[in-house]
Parts: sequence; structure tokens; C-alpha cells
Amino acid sequence: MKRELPLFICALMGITMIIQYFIPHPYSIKFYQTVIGWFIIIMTFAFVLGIMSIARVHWNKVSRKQKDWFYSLVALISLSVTLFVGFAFGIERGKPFMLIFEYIQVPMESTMFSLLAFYIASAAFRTFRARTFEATLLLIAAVIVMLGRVPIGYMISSKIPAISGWILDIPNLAAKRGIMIGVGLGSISMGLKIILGVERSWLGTIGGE
Amino acid sequence: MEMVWITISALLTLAIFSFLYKDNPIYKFAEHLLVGASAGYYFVIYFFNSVKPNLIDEVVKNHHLIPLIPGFLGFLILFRLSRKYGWLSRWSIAFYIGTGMGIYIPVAMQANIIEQLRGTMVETGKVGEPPLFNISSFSLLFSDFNWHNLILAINGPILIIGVLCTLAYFFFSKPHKGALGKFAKVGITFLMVGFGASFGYTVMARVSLLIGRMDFLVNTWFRQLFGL
Amino acid sequence: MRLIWSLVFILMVLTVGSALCTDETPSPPATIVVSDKGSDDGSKLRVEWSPSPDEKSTNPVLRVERYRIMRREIGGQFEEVEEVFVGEGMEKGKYVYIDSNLQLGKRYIYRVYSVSEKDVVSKGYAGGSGVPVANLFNVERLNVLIFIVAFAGLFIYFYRRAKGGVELYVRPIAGLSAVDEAIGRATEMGKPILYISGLSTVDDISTIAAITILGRVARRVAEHETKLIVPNYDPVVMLVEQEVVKQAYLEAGHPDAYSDDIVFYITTRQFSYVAAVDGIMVREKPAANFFMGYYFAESLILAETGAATGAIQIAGTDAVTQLPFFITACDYTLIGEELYAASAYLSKDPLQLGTLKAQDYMKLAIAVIMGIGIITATFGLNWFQRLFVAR
Amino acid sequence: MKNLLDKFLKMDRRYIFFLVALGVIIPLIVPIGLPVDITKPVKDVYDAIDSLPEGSYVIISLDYDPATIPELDPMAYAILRHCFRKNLKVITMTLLPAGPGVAEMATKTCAKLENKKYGEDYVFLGYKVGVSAVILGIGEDIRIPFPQDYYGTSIDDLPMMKGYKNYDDTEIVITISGTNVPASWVAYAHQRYHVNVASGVTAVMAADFYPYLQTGQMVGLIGGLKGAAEYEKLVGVPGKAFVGMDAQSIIHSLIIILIIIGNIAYFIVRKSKKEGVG
Repeated sequence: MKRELPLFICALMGITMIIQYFIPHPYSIKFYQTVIGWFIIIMTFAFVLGIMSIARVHWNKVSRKQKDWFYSLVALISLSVTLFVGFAFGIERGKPFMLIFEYIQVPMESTMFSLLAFYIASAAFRTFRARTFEATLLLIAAVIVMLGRVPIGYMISSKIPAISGWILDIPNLAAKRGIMIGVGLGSISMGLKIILGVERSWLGTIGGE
Repeated sequence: MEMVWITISALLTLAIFSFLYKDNPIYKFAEHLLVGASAGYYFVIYFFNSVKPNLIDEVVKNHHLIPLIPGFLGFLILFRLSRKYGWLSRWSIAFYIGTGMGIYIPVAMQANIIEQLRGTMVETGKVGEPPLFNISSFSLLFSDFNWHNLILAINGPILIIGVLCTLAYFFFSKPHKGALGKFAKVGITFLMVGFGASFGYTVMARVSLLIGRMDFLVNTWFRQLFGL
Repeated sequence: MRLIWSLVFILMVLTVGSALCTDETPSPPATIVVSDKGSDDGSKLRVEWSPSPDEKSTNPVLRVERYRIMRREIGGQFEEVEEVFVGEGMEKGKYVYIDSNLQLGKRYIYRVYSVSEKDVVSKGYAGGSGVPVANLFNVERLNVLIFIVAFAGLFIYFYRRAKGGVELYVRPIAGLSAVDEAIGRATEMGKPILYISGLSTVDDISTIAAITILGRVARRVAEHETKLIVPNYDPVVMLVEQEVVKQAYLEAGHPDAYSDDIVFYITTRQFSYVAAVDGIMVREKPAANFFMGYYFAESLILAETGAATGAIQIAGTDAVTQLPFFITACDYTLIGEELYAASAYLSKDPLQLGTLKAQDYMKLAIAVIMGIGIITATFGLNWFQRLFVAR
Repeated sequence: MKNLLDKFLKMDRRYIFFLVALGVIIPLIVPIGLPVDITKPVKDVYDAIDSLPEGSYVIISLDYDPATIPELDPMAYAILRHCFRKNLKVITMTLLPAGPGVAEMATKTCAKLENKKYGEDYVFLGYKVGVSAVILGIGEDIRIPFPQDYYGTSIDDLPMMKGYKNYDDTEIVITISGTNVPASWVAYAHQRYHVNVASGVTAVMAADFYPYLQTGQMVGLIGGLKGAAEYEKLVGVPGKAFVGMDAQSIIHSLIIILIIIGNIAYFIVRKSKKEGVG
């Protein structure tokens, strides 16, 4: 019951969903949509545990007065305030919940995203060194494509945008396609292993029994 | 009032930027504020957009009983809190994973394998388009030898070689020596050029994001606040 | 299968308006066939008609420029469905139009008119009717089925063979030999190990691969009694990983060292999650960072912050768009399929390694098919490419 | 010297961060206006509009949604302002369901900037379902797909639209999109009704539309932020694209210079180390 039933459920659902893919009948499509809908409902309870997890981690820090406990308190307050205003006043535009989202969450998240501009520069400086043949190719391709995107590239040579386009369209596409095929095979093989019960580590079984 | 909110946004934006200098109390404060708010946000949104219409309204208002099945499966997850019955949560996880794998396998077979196969036979992957290995473009090249025609003729073959050699790189069960080793080496060449190109291509989009944030700080906030 | 449904075809040939030239309207299509489209949920009909003889007329009043498709239900009015221009959507010399969003089991009546360049509509029309039917097998996906069966066959064959005790060679994968080195270094320095299993859900296979690798890593970490930190983006992934890590500690003989504080949830918002993980990196200063699974734009933020703290970084992802960033900012990167191979490799389970062989043979088959496809395409044999169209 | 280079190679990343920040902030505060070379496809669009007599009708279809705003808004603004400055009669619309909000914003903002009056100088028709159906419908009579404007006013009640029927009264159609919609405009509006079509698209999509230029199916093409910057320069309204392009050029150049100097330093250090050993 503890291991066999989950393995059976997993195999049954896996094979059922593979078969479903080949049946275009409306009942089959309805079934698919229903199952997808179920995912959402099952997830909900996991989110409850998720929220409990984050609350627990921070609560432990606060109650044990560990280093940086004050910040954990900030997280706890921010979490409970958001949950409270969301459930108490609703989530329509203009409500406190959405104000928190628009003026606190979104600006910080998009700023976090924009840090990439800095990191892409530092990563390029730090690692784009012609140490080996492969590294040289990487850096030359990167430089040409970068030049191809801004007017300066065109000013250096009118050919650069065309070369950059060619690199993106031909060698880049070939590499991507090779990776995709490999990923397809690797992931399908992984999926089969799970469905057939060869790989059971997700059940908490690690070594090959 | 709006200016107050904008000022809060701007200060929090600066707080996140301060991380670039080094980790500091202001960043720590902003980070924890953000994590708490976003975890709460996601849960609330998830509840109102998914659970309420799909489970609660269905059962309470429409008296549909089928959503109770996933409701039950989901409830089993909560047994994780019990030391003794924790294993019950595996049933729902098994359902989730099994279904996910079953949905994924045929889709991956189609999108990652079959589509890519066709795309490597003809241009743009559409049936009836010119072949990737195009004899007529070669004959054009021989009758009128110039750069443009050369590129036109060899594009297809280069793409084919690139795909095959990249595949060779992913061979696991044979040592990369001899012919396979040479193919794999060419494959690595294509991978590196591809990675470099993708890297270079992304810079622009990332800089745009930063411009957006700076524009907010300079024009939306600073200039308005001081009426410049 | 298809033949049975083909019997449902309703063929009506009506040649009204036997276009006398004196009519001064273009002649309509000669024949029309309305049939079930097949391989669908019963919402589509296939309307097929032959070109009007006036397509090549020299008189612009008569020269057909497009065809107008009209449709009605029993007891309804005719309504225009679509206009098809001359030469558009032809198959084997006939025009084919797939009419969609129809109701299952209902009869639909069609008329196709010719319209000339001067917008003169033919007096006559070609008419027919049909009933859409729901099908039980999607013939257009037969190729996918064959590929799955072939691959599963290879998979099972090599699995059996490995069970029979045949030793298989697996080439070294650069990032994997570094795993032990990284764990060792962390132990020496007395610093923790950070493991991130991507920003996707548990129904994504790369996440599963990341979870299995975590299992192997956690076991070694537990043996060395090193601290492990596993912050999560998705709560279901967190639940699975808690079990995996707990079991790893149990197997390593240190069940007491496990607590649910090792594997915890942060938030399911991309950049909020990244902000928190960045914080962990700079404060806990892990000696090794693992980034396995599926990633989005955040990959470089994580990897660069990690590099700045001086950690050994091992990444593995099948997210093609993020590979360049891991390649540049991490010490080792498992590229695409290597991520999946890694989980088999680290298990040291001969059965799992056997399945790698199946993947290789499939790759070989793909290369051969590709070769045949390239040659047939070069000689204009389109039927071969058509075998690889799936809808 | 060697030590200096070694230090440079191991430079604190924060110096780079500082340079990147400057590279973005400076152009925002003082637009530099780095030379933007004008390419022919963009100039062609400009000329096509610039040569129109006052009072000509143009249709501007803003077929993009919020996701592509950063790239497409600047060119939409530049084109709209150009048309308004030339006193053309502008009809705006969108063929994307998520488009009306974005399209209305662009139309209204530009009209306000150029002091134009709704109903007399411009109209906004909003969104209607069906790409080809709408495009073909306008070919017969604009009142077929759009009996009313976005705000529910009958077309015939708008002073500007009196005397406007279909493409025969239209000098040019400009479609701005990150999707394949411009192809539909070419296929239906240009092929069938022979109206001039020009297009503004994202940098990624631009390659797909170049063939239309060669065949003359499009009079011109504006691609990506760079194209928008060119257009802003032609019209003389330096906007977001112009500033953005300055910052982009600076950062791209900065990264490339860092890579080049980094490599030179790396080779000098490596060489001297080798000599040291030998």
C-alpha cells in the first residue's frame, strides 16, 4: 500500500494519458480537460503546506531569536498582511491587495529582473576569454551578434547585421535542434522509467533496490 | 496619494539595486518584504482564480460532485503533517506525476523529435518547400559564383551537418574516439557558436529592462517629485 | 479504421447551371464532395471541389478569381463561410477547405459558387452536404504512436539485457565527476551545499530529473554530514523532495540529521524567489551550488551571484535558451540530454544505464531517417516528409 | 604593468555595474543622440507618408499587445505624430483582441501632443474579430466591419469620415505588429485592393517580412527599436527609442570593449607567465 499503490496509480495515469492523446473523440478531450482541472485542485493543498513551510522557517528564526530574526519577522508580517487583505477585502483593482501588488511587489520583481543587465555584462567580462578553441568560438559569436543588434555594428561594417543574422539562423538553429532531439529522447526515457517504475526516487527510494 | 505609492515603489527599487553593491540591511528588509508579499499574493490569487471557481463554486453552487475526487486527493496531501500517515500523500503525488508524464511523452515525441526531423529535411519544415540539400542552388552557384549564391547553397548542408554532429555529441554509450569523436567535436563547435549567439542576442532585451526601471526612477519618480 | 469512417462520406454531385456562355456568369465548380474530416472530435467537415473551367477564361467577366463557400443547417439560411482564392489550398488538383466549429452529428449543406474578377457570381453552384462524426483514433498522429512504440520497445529490450547482466559503457560526463569534488570541498570548508531544482512543476520531466539527482547528492551529503539547503519554487516539488532527502539521510545512517527545514518553500513568483535565493547565497556562502531542472531568465542572476560568492557551481538544464548563461557563469554544465543521463549515471544502477543505450539507438535511427529524408527531399519526393506531419 | 593587468582581470564586478548604470542613466537625463544611420526600408516608410498631401486618409492598424509595447510603442508614436504633423486624417484600429487598450493609449497620447481633435483629425475604431474578414470588409466599405467607432458613435456621425468609403480613399495602410498580421494586410489589402502597405514589426519578426520589400508588396518596413529610433530621428521627435538606442549602443559597446581589453590583458599575462616559467 505504501509503495505499490502509488506506483500503480502513476503507471495507470501515465498510460491512460498517452492513450488519450491518440483519441480525438469529444469524451476523450473532456476527460483530458477534467484531469487538467484536477491538477489545480490538488495543487491547492500543496500550497497550504507551502505557506506553512515558509511560515515555519521564519517563525523558527523569530522564536529562537536567530541571526537576522528581525527580517524574518518582516517576512511573516508581510505574508500575513497580504493574506489578510486578500481574503478580507477582495482582489479587485484598487483594493489594498492590488495596491500591494502594484506598488510593492511588481516594482521589486521587475527591478530584480533588470539586474540581468548588470550580470550579463559582468559575466561576459569574466568568462569571455579565448582560453580554448571552444571558448573563442563562443566569444566571437557573441560579439558579432551583439554588434549586429546596434547601429555601431552597421557603422563598422554593413555586413555585420547580415553575418549576425546568419549565425542565429544557421549554426544556432542546428545546435538548438540537436539539443532538442537529445532532450526529447532523454526526457521521454525518463518519463518511461517513471511510468514503468524503474525510477522510484520520487517515492523516497533512492538506491537501485 | 499616488505620489506616495510611487515613492514607495521607487525606494524599494533602489533597495533592490543596492544589492549590486553588497548585501545590506535595506536589501534584506526589501527581500523579506517581497518574499512574504509574493507568497501571500500567489496563494490568494490561486485561491480566487482556481480553487473557488473549480472546487468551491462547483460543489456548493452547482452541486457537481466530481470535483470532490481531486478535492479528496488533495486532502490526502495534508496527511504529510502526520508522521504515521504521511505515506497517504504519495497517492496524490503519484496521480500528479503519472498524469504529467503521460501527457508529456507523446507531446515531446511530436514536438522534439518528429517536427525537428521534418525541419531538417526541408526549409521551414513545411512539406513541399525546397529541400535543405538543394541541387538547384548548387547549379546556380556553379553557373554564377558569388558570395550570395555560395551562402544560399551551403546553408542547408551546414544546418544538416550541425544537427547530426550535435546529436553525435550526445552519444553516451560509445567512447568519443575515432569518427564519432570527430563528429562530436564538430558538434561542440556548433553548440558553442549557438550559445555565444544566444548570449549576444539577449543583451538587448536585458538592457531594455534596465532602461525601463531607470526611466521609472528618473522620469516617473524623481522628476515628478521635484517638479523638474 | 479510416475506411469505416470513410463510408460515412456523403457524396453528392450536382452540376446545376450547365454554364452556357450566354449566361455571362462564370461556370461553377464541376464536382463537390463533402465528407467528415476524420481524426477529429466531430467538429469539422472537409469540402472538396474541382476547379471551374472558367479559371483560365480570357474574359475578365468570366475569369474565376475566387470561390465562395456558403453553408446552411437544415431549416436555416445560407451564410457565407469563406472565400477561397484561385490556387489556394489545393490538393491533387482539387480545392480543399476544412470547415471547423461545427456541431457533432448535425447535417450541413454547402454550396460553392465561382466569383469572377469583376465580382460576377456564378448563377449555378456545386452543392453537397455532410455530417461531422467523432473519431476514436487520430490517424494523423499514427507516426507519433509508431515512434513511441519503437522507443519503448528499444527501452524494454536494453532494460532486459542489462538485467541479464550485460555490462554497458557510458562515456564520462564532465559535470558529474565534479559532484563528489564539490561535496568534498563543502565538507572540508564546513560550508553548506545549495541545491535548486529549477522553476518548474513536478509534472515537468526535467524537474523529476533534478529530484532524482538531488536524491543521489543528498545521500552523499548526508554521509559527509554536510549542511544541505534546498529552497523551493513549487510546493509539490517541495513535498516530493522532502521525502527524497529524508530517505537519503535514512539510507546514509543519519536519520536524525534530517529536518523539514532543509527542504523548504519560498514563493511561486519567479523574481521574488530569486531575490530570496540570492540572499541565501550571500549570507550562507555555500561551497557548492547545484542548479538542476528547468530555468527561465533568472538563470544568470542565480549563477552570477553564486560565482561572486566563490562557490563551485554545477548546472544542468534542458532549457535551451538558458544554457548559454549557465555555460558562461558556472564551472560545469550538463547540456540538455546530459541532465537526464546524469540521473541514470549517478544512480550507478546498471538497469538505468541500460536505458541510455536505447536513447543512443534511437538517435542513430533519427540520424538515418534524417538522411533518407534529406535525400528524398532533394529529389522532390514529398511523400516521405509527409510521414512526419502530426497534428 | 603585469600586476596591473592581473588586477584588471580580477577586477571587482562592481566597477562594471557602475559603468552599466552610468551607460543607462546618462542618456536618460541628457539624450546624446548617437548617430543613427537611416536605412532604406525606414526611409521608404517616411517618404511614403511625408509625400502625402494634407487631408489624405491613412489607416494605422496597431496590431500589438502589451507584451511588445517596449519595442513597438516607440514606432507607433513616431508614425502617429508624423501623420498628425502632416495634417493627415488618421484612422486607427487594431486586429488583436488584447490590442484596444494599447492602441487607444497610443492614439490619444499622440493626438494630444499634436493638438488634434477627435472625429475631425482622427478616429479610433477599436477591435473587431477576424483578421482577413475585417481587412477585406474595409475594402468594400469601412462601415461593414466598423459601423461604429470604439466609443459607439456611428461612423457617419464623425465629420472626418464623411466621404470616406474604403481603400480607394486611403493613401496608405500602416500596420504595427509583433505577429503575422502584416502578412494578412499584404495578402488582402494590397493584393486585392492595391492599397500601399507599410509595416513596423519587432526585430525578431523583421527578417520574415524583408521578402515583401523586394517584391514591392510593402512600401517600407521598420524593424525593432533601431528602426523606431531611425523614424524618430526622421520625424524629429526623439523619444523612447532614441534614448533607448543610445543606452543600447553604449552598453553593447561597453561589453564588447570589456571583452576585448580583457582578452588582450589575458594574453599578455599568460605570455609573461609562460616566459617566467621558461
